[in-house]
Amino acid sequence: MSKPKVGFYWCASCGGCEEAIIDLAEDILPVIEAVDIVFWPVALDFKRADVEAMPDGDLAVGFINGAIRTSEQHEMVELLRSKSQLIIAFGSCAHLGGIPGLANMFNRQEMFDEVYIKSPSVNNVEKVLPSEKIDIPEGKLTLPSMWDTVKTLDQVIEVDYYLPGCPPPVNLIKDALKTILSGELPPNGTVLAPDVALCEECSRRDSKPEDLALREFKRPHEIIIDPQQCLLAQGLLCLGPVTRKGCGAACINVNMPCTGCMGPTGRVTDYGAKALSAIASSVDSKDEKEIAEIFNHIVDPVGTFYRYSLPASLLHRHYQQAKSRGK
Amino acid sequence: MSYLYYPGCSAKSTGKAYEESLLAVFSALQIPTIEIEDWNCCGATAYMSISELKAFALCARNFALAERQSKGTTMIDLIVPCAACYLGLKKALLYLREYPEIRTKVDESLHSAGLKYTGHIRIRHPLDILVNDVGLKKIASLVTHPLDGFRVACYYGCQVIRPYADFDDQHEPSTMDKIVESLGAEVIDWPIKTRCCGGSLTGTVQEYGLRLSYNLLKEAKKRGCNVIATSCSLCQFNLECYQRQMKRRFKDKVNVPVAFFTQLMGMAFGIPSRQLGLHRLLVPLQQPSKTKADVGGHHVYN
Amino acid sequence: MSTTEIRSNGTPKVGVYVCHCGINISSKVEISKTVEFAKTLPYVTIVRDYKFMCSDPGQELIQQDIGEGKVNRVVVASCSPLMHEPTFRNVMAKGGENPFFFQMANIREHVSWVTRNKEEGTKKAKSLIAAAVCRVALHQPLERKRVSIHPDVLIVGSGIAGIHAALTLADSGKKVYLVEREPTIGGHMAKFDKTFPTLDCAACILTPKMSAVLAHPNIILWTYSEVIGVDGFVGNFKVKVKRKPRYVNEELCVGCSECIEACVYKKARVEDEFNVGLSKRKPIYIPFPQATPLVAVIDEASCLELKRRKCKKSCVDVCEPNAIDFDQTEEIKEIDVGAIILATGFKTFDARRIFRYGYGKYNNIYTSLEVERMVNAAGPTSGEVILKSGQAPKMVAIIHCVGSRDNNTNRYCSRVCCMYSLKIAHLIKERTGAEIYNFYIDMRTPGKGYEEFYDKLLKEDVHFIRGRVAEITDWAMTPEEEGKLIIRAEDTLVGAVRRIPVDMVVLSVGLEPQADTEEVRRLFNISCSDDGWFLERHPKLAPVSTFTDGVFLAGACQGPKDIPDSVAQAGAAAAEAMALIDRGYVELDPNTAYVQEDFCSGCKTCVNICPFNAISFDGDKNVAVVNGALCKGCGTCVAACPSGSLQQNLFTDEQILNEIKGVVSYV
Amino acid sequence: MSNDEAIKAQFEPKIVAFFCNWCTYTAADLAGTARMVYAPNVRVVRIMCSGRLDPQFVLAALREGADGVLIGGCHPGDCHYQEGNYKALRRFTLLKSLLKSMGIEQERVRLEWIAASEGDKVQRVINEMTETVRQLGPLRLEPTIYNLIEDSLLKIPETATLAKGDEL
Repeated sequence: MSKPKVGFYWCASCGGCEEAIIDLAEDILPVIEAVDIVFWPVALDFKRADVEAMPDGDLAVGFINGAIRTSEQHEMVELLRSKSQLIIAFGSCAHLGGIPGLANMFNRQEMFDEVYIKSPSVNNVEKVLPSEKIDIPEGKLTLPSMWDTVKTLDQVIEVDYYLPGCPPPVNLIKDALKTILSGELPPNGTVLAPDVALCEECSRRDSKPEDLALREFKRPHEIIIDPQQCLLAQGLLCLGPVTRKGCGAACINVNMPCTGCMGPTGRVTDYGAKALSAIASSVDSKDEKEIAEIFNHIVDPVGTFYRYSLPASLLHRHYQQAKSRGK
Repeated sequence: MSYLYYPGCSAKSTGKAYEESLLAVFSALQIPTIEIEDWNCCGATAYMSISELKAFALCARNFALAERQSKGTTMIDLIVPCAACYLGLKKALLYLREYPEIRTKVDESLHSAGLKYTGHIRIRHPLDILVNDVGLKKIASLVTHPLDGFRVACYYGCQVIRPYADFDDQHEPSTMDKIVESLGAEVIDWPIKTRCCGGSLTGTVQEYGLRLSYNLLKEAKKRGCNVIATSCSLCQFNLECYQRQMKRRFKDKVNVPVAFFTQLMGMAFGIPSRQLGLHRLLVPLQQPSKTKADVGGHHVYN
Repeated sequence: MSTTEIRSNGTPKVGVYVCHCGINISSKVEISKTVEFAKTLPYVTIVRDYKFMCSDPGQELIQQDIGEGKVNRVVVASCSPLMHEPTFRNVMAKGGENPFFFQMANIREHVSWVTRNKEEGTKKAKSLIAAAVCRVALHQPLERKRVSIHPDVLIVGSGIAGIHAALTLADSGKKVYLVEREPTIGGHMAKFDKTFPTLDCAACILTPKMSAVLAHPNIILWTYSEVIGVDGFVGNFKVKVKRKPRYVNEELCVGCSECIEACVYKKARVEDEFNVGLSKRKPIYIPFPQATPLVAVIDEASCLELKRRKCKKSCVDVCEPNAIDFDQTEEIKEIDVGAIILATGFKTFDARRIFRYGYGKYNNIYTSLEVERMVNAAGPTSGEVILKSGQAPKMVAIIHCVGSRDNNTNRYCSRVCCMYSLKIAHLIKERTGAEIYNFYIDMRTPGKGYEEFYDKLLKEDVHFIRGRVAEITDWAMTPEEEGKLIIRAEDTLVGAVRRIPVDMVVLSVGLEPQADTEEVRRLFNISCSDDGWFLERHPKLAPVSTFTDGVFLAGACQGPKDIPDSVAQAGAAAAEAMALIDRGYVELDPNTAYVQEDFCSGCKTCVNICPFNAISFDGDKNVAVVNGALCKGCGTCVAACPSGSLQQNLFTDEQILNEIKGVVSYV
Repeated sequence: MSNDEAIKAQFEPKIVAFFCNWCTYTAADLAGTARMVYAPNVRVVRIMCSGRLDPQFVLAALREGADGVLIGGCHPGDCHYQEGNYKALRRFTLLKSLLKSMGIEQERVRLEWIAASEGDKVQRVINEMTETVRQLGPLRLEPTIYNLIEDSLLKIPETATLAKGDEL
C-alpha cells in the first residue's frame, strides 16, 4: 500500500523550524522511508495548485510552523486543514504566536511606518508602503493583506497537536513522528512534550535554594554567571519553573536563562500571568515602594513574560492599539 | 515663603495699631507681605446677615484679585488679621467649594467684572502663620527685650477659632499663649479667653455689651493680669474704649491696658513704639513693676 | 477555559434553590425571573424557590431531590456562606451526597440588602447564581480532616470575667492557665467599694472567688505575666507566656509585709497604681490587703537595689522565709491549649482629653474610679469623702457621659456610668450628706432592679439636671461662687443655662478598649470593631466567639459591660470552650492545598511561600509535599506554583476560573 | 465621537471583585447587614485569602468581559494567614506594570485593604470604582479569540487597497 503523505508549510516564522527538520540528520531517512513528503515549499518545488488538486483528507499530517498574520497564510492553512487528517502546530510561533507575536504590541499602521519609513536604514522618500493592489502597465499586481493582529494557528484553524519549542527539539520531533506513525494517537489538542516544568530536567536543579528571596533582577550581561548554580539564585530571571520541559535545558546549559519557548504546562492558562505570579511570589519585601523599585529592574515585562506567547495570552494584544483601530 | 495680605477695613481705622504692629513684626521676621491691590469689604456682619450671596460675591472678588496678583502660584496664603474678615472669607471659601449653585452665581458676577476665581486660596490668621510656619524658636530668637513682669491674659474672642478651628483648639486655644510666653512674659490662667467681648452689642444694646466685656476685664484683673493681648480689632476696641463707661456703670475702675498680641511681639523685638502704634492705646501700656499682684483663682494642685 | 470532565458522582446534575428569606430577598430580587434564568444554566436539572431555605421544609426539598437522584450538586441562593454554608453542607450529607458538592450564592448580604431597585437586584442575583452553578459543576468530593483537641484552656485576664470563666472550667475538670499582667488578680472590680444596684460590697463577693482561684487544683495561676506568642490553631494552640520577675519567690513569701515595713524608703514615694494615684506605695509592695496571690512584688523602676545595685537591702534581712530574690529573671513558659478565652477588660477614659472639664487643672475634680477608691474603707482616705483641704464637700456635681456618647471622643454609650453614678451619688450622700447634682443626657437604667435603684436615689433628694455640661471653671461671677468650681450647663428641662458652684466634681468616665488592644488583637489573630472593642463572630448568635475558631471573648474586652453581664458572658465563653473540648476533635475545612506529584517539577518555589511551614521538599522524589495538618488553606502557594501543579481543594484554578466565567458571561 | 459617548451613556460597568474570606468578604456582609446601598456593578468571587489570587484570574475576568477588577484583602499585618496579603501586593504590583504596558488603564484594576469592620469602606470603594470604570468606558476585550478573525478585517488605509481575496 502507498505510504502516508505529509506536508510542511511555513507562515510567519524565521525558518528555524525547517532547520529543525534538517537537524534530524540521518534520522530523516527512516522518516522518508515511512512517509511521502508531498508538499514542502521551502525544500521542494510545489505550488498551491498542487495542494488544491488533492482530495480532502489526502494528507495524513500537515506540519505548519509560524504564526498567522496575512490573508495568504490564512488561506493556505485553511486549505491545508481541509486536505489533512491531522494538523500539527509546529514550533512556538504556530503554537503560541512566538516572537512574531510581539508585533501585537502595535498595529499594522505603526509597523509599516516603522519598517518602511522611520527605520534609519530606509530611504523611502515617496513614503511608499506595500499596497495590496498596484496597477502597472502590464496589468494588476496584488499582495496579500497584512493583519493588525498576529494569531496562533489554533486561532484560525482547528489544530490536532502541538510541537512546542523555538525550534522544537529534535528528540521531540522524532517522538512525535513515531507516535503519529504508530497510529496510537493521544487525545486531541495534546502538546507533544512532557507536561512537567523545566526545573525537573535542569542540570542545576539541586542548587536551587528552598528559600529563594529575590531583591533585584540582573541581566545576563551584567554578571559573571556561575555555571553550576541555579540562575534564579544568581538573580537572573530564568523562567524554567514556568516552562514545559523537553529541551534538556539547552539554554541553561550554556549559561542563558530560560525564556520560555516551550510554553506553559497543561494546567496553566496564561503563561505570562503565571510566570509573573511565581516570580513576584519570591520577591523579598513587604514595602509597597520597595517592591515597585525591585520590579523596575524588569525592563520590559511583556517582552519578558510573553516573549513567545503574546497572541496566545488572555489579552492577545496591546489593548489601546486595538481600540485605536476604532473598529 | 511669601503671603498676600488682606487688611480689611478696621486695619485702616480703629484697628490701625494692629496693622502697624503686624507689618512691623512680619518684616522683622523677614516675611514679605504684599497687600492685595484694590481689595474690598469682606462682607462681614452686615452683608452676611442680609444677603449671603452678596457677601460671598464680595469675598470672591478679593480672592479673584489675589489670584490675578499672584498668578502662577498653586496655593496662595492670604494673611487675614481681622477676626471678622477671617471668618467671613473662610466661610465664603467653604461655601464656594461646597455649593455649586452659589459658585455659579458668584462666578457669573465675577465674570461680568472680567474676574475669575479658581479656588487656589488659603485663609491664614497671623497666629496660625506665626506658630505653624514661622515657629516659636524663630520668634524667641528675635526677642531682645524680654517682657519680664508682664502678666498677660491672652484673649482669643470668638471668630478666630469658632466655628472653623483649623489651627487651634476651639475651647482651649493656646497659640497666642505660646507666642506670648516665648516673648518672656507670663501668661495667666484665664478660663474665659474665648468668651464674647460684646461684639457689636456694645454699639446697640450697650448695657449687655458692656457687661460682657466688663466680665472679661474684671476677671483678668482679679487674676493679676497687667495687660490683655488680643487678636481682633473689635475685641480690642470693646475692651479698651469703654473702660470709662464701665467705671460709671459698675462702680469699678478696671483700667487694664488692652494691646494687640503683635504689639507685644514688637516690644519684645525692640521695635520702636511708634511703629507699633503703641501711642494709639487709650490705656497706656508701661513696663509693669516687678512686684507680682496676688493671684486669685485656683492653681493646679501639686 | 476549563474542561468539565465527569466527576466521581457522575454527570453534574445541579439543583438550584432560591430563597426568598421572607421578603429580605424577594423584595429586591424578582424570584420568578431568577428561577427561569437558572433553568437555562449548564447542568441544571432542577430549580426551586422557597420562603426560607434554611427552615426544615426548605432543607427537606434539597434532601428529597438528592434522595430521588434528581440532583447531585446543589446551589442555594440565599444569605452569606459565612452564615449558612455549614447548615446546607449538612443537608447534603443527610441527603447522602458529599457535603462539598455544594455552593452558595450570597444574594442577600451582597444583593438584596445593598441594592436600590429590583431590576438591578435581579440582574446581580442572576450573575451570582450563574457563577455558583458553573463552579459547583467542577466540585470534587472531599472529606473533613479531624484533629484532636488539647483539653487545656488559656484564659487571659483575671478580672471578674476571667475569674468566673476560670472557675467554671476548672470545676468541670478542665485544666486552666490563668494569665494576669498585674501582680494580683481581681481587675477593676477589686477596686470598687459597693456594687449597684444591690450595694453589696464588691470585696465581699469577689475575694472568695479570688481565693477559690488560688486554691483550685485545676487552675494554674500566673500573675505578673503576659502572653507573648500564639501559634497553631483551634484545638492545638502553642502559647508562649512571659513571667516577669517580681523579685519575690511566690512559693516562699507569706505576705507578712515585714519587708515593706523594713524598706529603706521610710516614706512611700511611688504612685500607687491600685489607688489610681491617690496614694503612694513603696518600691516593694503588696497591691492591696486581699491581693491574690498575697505575695510582695518589687518594681524595678523605683527599687534602689535593682536600679543601682547599692542598697542595704533591709527587706532581705527581715524576710524570714528568704523569699526576696534580686537575681530572679524573666521566665518564658510554653504551653499547649485547645481553647483560649480573652478577658482582658477595659480602661477608663482619660478625662484630661476634655479640657473644658478641668481635670488635672483644678483641685477636687475626680474621676469615678478615683472616687470608688475614696469611698472604699480600705482606700487612701479610709472611706472618707474629703476635699484636698481636708473638709467634707457640701456640694458635689456628678457629670455623666464623660468620654461617652460624644462625637469628639467615643460615640458609644458606656452602659455602666448611669448606674455607677447613681451608686456614687448614694455613697457620697451617705457619707457626707452633701447636695448632689447629677448632670445627665439620658438616664439609662435598664436591668434587673436598676430602674428601682434610680427611683430610690430620686427619693434621696439627689438633684438630676438634664443637660450636657459645657464647662467646669473657677471663674466666679458672684461672691458665693468664689473659691468654688462652677458647673455651666444648660438645664434642658427648664430651658435655661445654669451656673452651679460646687466643692467637688465627679467625672463619670466611660469605658475604652485597653491601650494595647491592637497588639493583643494581632497576637490572637482576631478583629476589632471600629470603636476598638474585640469583634464577636456574630452580634446576636455568636456573641462570645471570634472569627478565629477556638478563641472566645468574655467581659468588657468585647464592649462595655457591667458585672452581671460580664459574669454571664464569662459563663457563656466557658461553656463554648467546654463544648469544643468535650467534643474531643475539630473538623478542619478541607480547603487545603495538595501537590499533583506527577506534574511537580520540584522547583521549590512554593516551599518558603507558606507562612505555616506546611510545605517541605522531598529530595528523593524531587517533589513538594504539603502537610495537610499544618496547611491552613490560604492558597497562596497555589497562586505561586509556576506549573499549576499545586491546587487547593474547593478553590482549584479550574473552579475559580469557571466561577469567573459564570459571574461575567451569563448576565 | 458621539457614538462613543452614546455607548458610555448607557454603559453599566461589569466589575469582578476578589474578596478574601476573613476581612473583605466579611466587611461586604457587614455592609449588607447595615443595609448600606451601593452600586450593583461589582460581583464578588470569594477566595480564602488575597494571597490565593492568581494574576491569571484578573486577566481571565477581563477576557470574559469584565471592565474592571477589584481585589480586597486584610490590612497589612492583619492577614488571617499572616502574609498572604503581602504576596498579593507583590503580584499585583507587577501585574499592574504589565497591564500598563499592555495599554490597559491602571484604574481598571484596584487593590484595597478592607478590614472586617469596614463595611462603609466596601460601600465607598465599590461606588468609587464603579464611577471610575464608568468614566473609562467599556473595556472591549470582547470578542474572544474565536471571532478575532473578523476582528482583524481592517479599514483599508489610503496607501493600500484590499484585494478581493482578502474578504473572508
